[in-house]
Amino acid sequence: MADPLMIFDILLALSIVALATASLSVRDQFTMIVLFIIFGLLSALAWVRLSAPDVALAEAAIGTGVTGALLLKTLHHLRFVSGSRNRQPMTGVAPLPPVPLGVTLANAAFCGLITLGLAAGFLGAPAAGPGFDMLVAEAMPTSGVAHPVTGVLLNFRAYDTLMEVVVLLAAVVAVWQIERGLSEAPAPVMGVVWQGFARLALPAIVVVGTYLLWGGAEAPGGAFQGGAVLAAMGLLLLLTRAYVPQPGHRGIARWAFVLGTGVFALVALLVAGGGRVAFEYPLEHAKTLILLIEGMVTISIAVTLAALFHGREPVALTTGGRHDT
Amino acid sequence: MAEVIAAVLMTAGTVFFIAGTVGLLRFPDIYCRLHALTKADGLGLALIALGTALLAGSAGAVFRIALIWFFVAVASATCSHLVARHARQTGTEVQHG
Amino acid sequence: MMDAPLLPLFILLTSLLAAPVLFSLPERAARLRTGINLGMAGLKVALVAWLSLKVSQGVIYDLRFELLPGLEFKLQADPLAILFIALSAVLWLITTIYSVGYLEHGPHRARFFGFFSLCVAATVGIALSGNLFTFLLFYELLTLATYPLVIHRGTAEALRAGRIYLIYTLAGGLVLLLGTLGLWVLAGTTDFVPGGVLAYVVAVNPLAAQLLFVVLIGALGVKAALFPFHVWLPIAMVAPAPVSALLHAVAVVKAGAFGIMRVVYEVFGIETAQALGVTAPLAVLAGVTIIYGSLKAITQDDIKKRLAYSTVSQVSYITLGVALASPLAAVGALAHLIHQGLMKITMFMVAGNLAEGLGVKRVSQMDGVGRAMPGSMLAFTLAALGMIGLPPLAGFVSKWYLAQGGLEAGQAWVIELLLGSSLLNAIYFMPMLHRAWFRDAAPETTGAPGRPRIGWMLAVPPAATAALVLIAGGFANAPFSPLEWTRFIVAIEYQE
Amino acid sequence: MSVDLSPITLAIFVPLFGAIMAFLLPRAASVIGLATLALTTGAVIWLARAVLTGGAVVLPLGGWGAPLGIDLRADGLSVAMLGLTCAVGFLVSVAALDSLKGAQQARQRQYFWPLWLLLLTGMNGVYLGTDIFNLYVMIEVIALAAVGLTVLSGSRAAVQAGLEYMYASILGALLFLMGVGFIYLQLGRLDFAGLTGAEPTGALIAALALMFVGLALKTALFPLHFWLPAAHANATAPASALLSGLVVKAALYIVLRLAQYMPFPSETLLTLVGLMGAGAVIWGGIQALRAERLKLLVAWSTVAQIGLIFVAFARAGEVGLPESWKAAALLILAHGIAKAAMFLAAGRIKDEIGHDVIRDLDRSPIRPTLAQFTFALAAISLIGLPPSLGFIGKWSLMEGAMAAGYWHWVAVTMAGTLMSVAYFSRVFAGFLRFDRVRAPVGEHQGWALADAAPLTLALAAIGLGLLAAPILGFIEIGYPFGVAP
Amino acid sequence: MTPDLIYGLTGIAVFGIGLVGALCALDRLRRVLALKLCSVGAGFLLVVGAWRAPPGVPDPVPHALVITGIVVMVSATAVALALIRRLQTLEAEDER
Repeated sequence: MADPLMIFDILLALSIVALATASLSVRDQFTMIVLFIIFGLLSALAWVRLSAPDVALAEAAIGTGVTGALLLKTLHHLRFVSGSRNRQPMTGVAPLPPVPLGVTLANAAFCGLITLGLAAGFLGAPAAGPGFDMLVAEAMPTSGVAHPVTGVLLNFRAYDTLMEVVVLLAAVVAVWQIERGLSEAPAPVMGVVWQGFARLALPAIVVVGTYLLWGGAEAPGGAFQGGAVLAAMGLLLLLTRAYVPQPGHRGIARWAFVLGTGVFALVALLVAGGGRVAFEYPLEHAKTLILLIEGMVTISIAVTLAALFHGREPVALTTGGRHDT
Repeated sequence: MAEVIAAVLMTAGTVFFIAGTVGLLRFPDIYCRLHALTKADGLGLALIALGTALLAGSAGAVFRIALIWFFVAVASATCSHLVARHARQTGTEVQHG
Repeated sequence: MMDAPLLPLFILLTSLLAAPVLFSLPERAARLRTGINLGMAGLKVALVAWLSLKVSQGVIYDLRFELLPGLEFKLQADPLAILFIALSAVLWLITTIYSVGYLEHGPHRARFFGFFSLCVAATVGIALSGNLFTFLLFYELLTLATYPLVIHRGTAEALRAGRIYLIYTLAGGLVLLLGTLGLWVLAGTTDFVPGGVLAYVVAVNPLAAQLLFVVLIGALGVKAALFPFHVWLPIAMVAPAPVSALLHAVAVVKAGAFGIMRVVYEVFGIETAQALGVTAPLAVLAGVTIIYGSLKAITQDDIKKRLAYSTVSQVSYITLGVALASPLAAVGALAHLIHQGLMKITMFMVAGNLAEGLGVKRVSQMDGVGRAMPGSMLAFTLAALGMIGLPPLAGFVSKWYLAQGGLEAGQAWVIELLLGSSLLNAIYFMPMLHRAWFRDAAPETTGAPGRPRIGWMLAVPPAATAALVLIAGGFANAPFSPLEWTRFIVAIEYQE
Repeated sequence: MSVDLSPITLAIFVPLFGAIMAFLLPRAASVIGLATLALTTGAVIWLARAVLTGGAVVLPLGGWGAPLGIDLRADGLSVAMLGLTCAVGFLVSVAALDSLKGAQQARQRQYFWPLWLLLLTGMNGVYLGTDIFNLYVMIEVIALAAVGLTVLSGSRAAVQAGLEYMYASILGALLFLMGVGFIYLQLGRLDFAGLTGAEPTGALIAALALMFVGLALKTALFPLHFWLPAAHANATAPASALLSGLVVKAALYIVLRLAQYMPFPSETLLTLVGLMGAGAVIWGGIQALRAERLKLLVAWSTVAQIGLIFVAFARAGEVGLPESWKAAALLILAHGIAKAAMFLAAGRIKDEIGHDVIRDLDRSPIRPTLAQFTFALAAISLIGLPPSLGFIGKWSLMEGAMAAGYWHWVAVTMAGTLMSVAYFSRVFAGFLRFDRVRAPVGEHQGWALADAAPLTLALAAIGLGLLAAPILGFIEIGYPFGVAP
Repeated sequence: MTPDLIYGLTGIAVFGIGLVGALCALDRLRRVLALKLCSVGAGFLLVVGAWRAPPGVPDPVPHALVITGIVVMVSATAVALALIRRLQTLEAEDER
């Protein structure tokens, strides 16, 4: 009975739930974000336990790493804006109209009911569900790659993946259009030790990112994980002020954003013909094409994630002002 | 033989981790906590890495483990430095008592 | 060109296509606008004449276009339709002339004449509808086209009246939609067929049929100003005089009355309706409306309001004639559709002339106006006497047949009702005539004698319609007179 | 290497490449945008011809075929939705050319086109998709682009509304994703065809409920409509037209499809859907009656109309569902066209008069006659007066309800119609009243390019009612899904 | 008590917690975070669905879906956070 792994699972599950609750109920927003990051890493661990290393990598790098960085950046911005002008250093945002406790409780009870219903539904579902296992196993030899998850992402369901890159593109277009004008909070000054660390880490990150991308064909990893790691490099560059986006860089940034989407879509369209449909790579070129797509998508993901972190479009600050339409 | 040594090293590492965690929970202020964490966990990590390296099958794996150890050590040192620096700049008091 | 199956469509298009052209004309292109208006109106009269000739020769016009599976847009030209479009075509021509004169310098003329055309198009469509569904389409179009006319002056009062008008008529339209749907679901068709389409339903589910009757008549009763749905009519009097004239004589009120005819004769069928026991209550309701409208008319001082209540009363003659379920009464009802139109349009145009020429808007101001505007008041007098039912004027003919029909149906109370109503008509019209001709004029209404106070475009139309009142009564038995045509229709509806 | 292009892929990829080009070349964005719209419309027409002659078209992307791969499928309904999107989108784009032409709007213009073309990519993807996870990704594409369009003006009210919209959109999408998870747990596949004939187990009901609630949130079905009025009222006119006319339809369409492949397990649930719709009709009507600004009124009318579409959906209960979806589809088409026209017209009126406070519309000496006329025509279709497409939709709704004896839905429809008359007549009164104007009234102001597009849309909303029979015939092509080979 | 059961319920619990947060949270940042929790919960469900008892190999398709979901979510989060930053800036300007 006392299977140590099971005890580990239960403890992990309990800490995940506890951290989720804690991060939502803790008062201080900084603590909230830190708790969330821990939550994310533990979730990734749980997914490793469920034999999903790719997902765990993606969650750790993107779901937790990039999201955490975005949240922290926003918190910094909020505290800067409200701290310097509104004298509300700790809340960070203007208080919303208070919700009556009764409503909150009713909502919570409602959500609780939904959750119970979902749990009931989950328990009623088939234990070892049917799936795509057989289909994937049959199709893998003709997919051009050896790692099943990469096969699904870039071949079987490549259309999904293309649209996912489109979502990223839409996000960066939307973010550039939303944030404008006024200067943001200045990056915090972090000192010499940090600069040294960054200098040391940068080349290592490039190696790791490329490795993840390259290894993705046979082993866990791939464009998204690699792109996220490379994006971390961008974050470091931005945070150390080693790179400051200039208005003149917008053109090249645009090209970098659309590179992955454009190449992916073009390849998908151009392989059609001779009895093949869109996304149907010729078998002999499949591996090459997939690697090409992955490479371009990785670049786009890295640049896009870094741009999402940076936020506003780099425009000359003289055009600042709220009515800068 | 290698397994036994690895097990001993990893157990020792875990003990250091536990010690560091106890320190994190028990020490009065942020500076003391950082002290406990960086010292104890750094050693704990080194021991565990060593233990895993003994069990690793290939030289490549050992190299990677060493790399991981190196970067985690550097990153955690940098992080601790940043936390302490931030605490000092925002004026967090040292607790005496 | 001798055989033109699309003739009804052309008649519809003469005014439907005129509308967008008129809308897009600039405000100052008055001559062009008048030319188009009169040209189209004249063309329509000619086409209608041709159509009626064809129909009297037995040609059948039937145009269909499928809108939804089984549900058709259908135009048909039967004698009943001819009766109504003939009325609308002739009166459109006359009213157009009058409107051009009336609005000579007013604002928004492009809009006015555009909607005016649309309104006539809707009336023609109502007349030509071959099924209740098509009828519904044009019925709603009529509402939409008349709303801007009612609020044409753009004042707060006009807008209030417009809102009441819109709410009443659109609610009525909605109920009519419900009724049409009900008919579609119950009978599987909405076609107008002499003898009706509901005989089977009545046999199987009389309650549903009765309900349907109530819904349909209620919906149509709103436009026909049947008590208690008449409220909007006097309020809508804020509209310019030609609009009121058109609303009362041809378009809105008559559309309701015409719809009641179609429903009773060709949806239910007169025999089925009688068997269902719904005609007697309708007759009683019509009787109540007749008396109520007349009583209210007596108490009104505003000329147009008095005329409006008079319309409430007079239009119910038509309903009464339909509901009495006797061929003779039907002849009376159909003839009254025409005769009332002629008489009422005359009176409204004269009322407009009084307001334009003398600033007279109230009955109490009418002293001596006969001497100031003898031509107009003569026309008014003819129409009023006709309304009262003086032989040989048009009103007498229809009342005569109604009374005969009442006897034929064994409903003697109808005679008393008609006598009473005529008495009431006299009570509210006679003082107007008396003041106009036999009282001395108030100082502000007498001006320099001899100089015409209004242009010919205002003076001629009422004179023409008054002449028609005289002719329709005096030559009632001539071929192609309304009465003769009416007999032709009744023969079809009663399937004799 | 010869490239063999299918109109299905083109309908998705042309707007995608257009978006990329418009983003790369901001100066030429308008030209690229219009050209893209024209090309996409061409692709849709090509596709429509293919569907007309050969029935439903299926394209297994990557050659794998469902369930492993993803199929794109075009049948009558999806092509009708594509046609709606492209036609309305094209005309809105033409109007946008004019309304975004000022130097003040340089920045708006630069971002409008890429966002709108991405939105188009997402919507076309939804209408052609047959894989529920793919639909999740597509609705996220739509959501991000739509939020970007909502906040295009950059005003505080717009950003506030956009944030609320974003929360609602993300939550809706996540509920949908959770539903996808449950469907995978139960069935092990994610294509529509796999759903047909599935047993209604607990997990499947949970999935259905989650997906429905998520989509209801996205399409703003009462009581989950809270985000819509502010978002649609504060966006710039072309964006409002796209959001209200087209975007909410994508989620509605998915509901239609889900109901088609996975029949509702119970009459009760369908009644619940109808009741939510009825609530929307009533509440949207009340709020529209109370709205102080023109665009807010129009936005609330969208809430009411969405409700009506769900009433149409529930009009004849479980048994009537195989027919009811057609009434809903007709109403979707009618609302899409008319609402786009109305928002564009409202935007024109606001531009010309300088404000859109309903009470003070009649104080203005400026009367943008054509825009007002367009607004009135669009209102005719939205109220459901003949012979508009809205009328035909309402007719089929009431006909089905009446034939099935569901009188309460007839009553709701009639109440909604009356309320729409009441709230639109508030606006007409503002257009047609003249005695509060001090200065001489100027009419026929501004025969702008921006007037032509909404007028065309409004006339189409009315005129298409006459073509209802062929439209109905067209959307039935290739239905139902499960039967097609 | 197999891992799929444990973590499946964990996922549903996390989803529920996120749902409460999304509906009740008072500050904007927390609502974004709550939504992110919901997405992790949904990810758990799919990963659990892909899991096969030890000798078996997990189904790769849901893994790919979750990776897609994670990327989509980070995009949505970035946009929501940009809106929050922008809104805060505008509010601060209004109050100034």
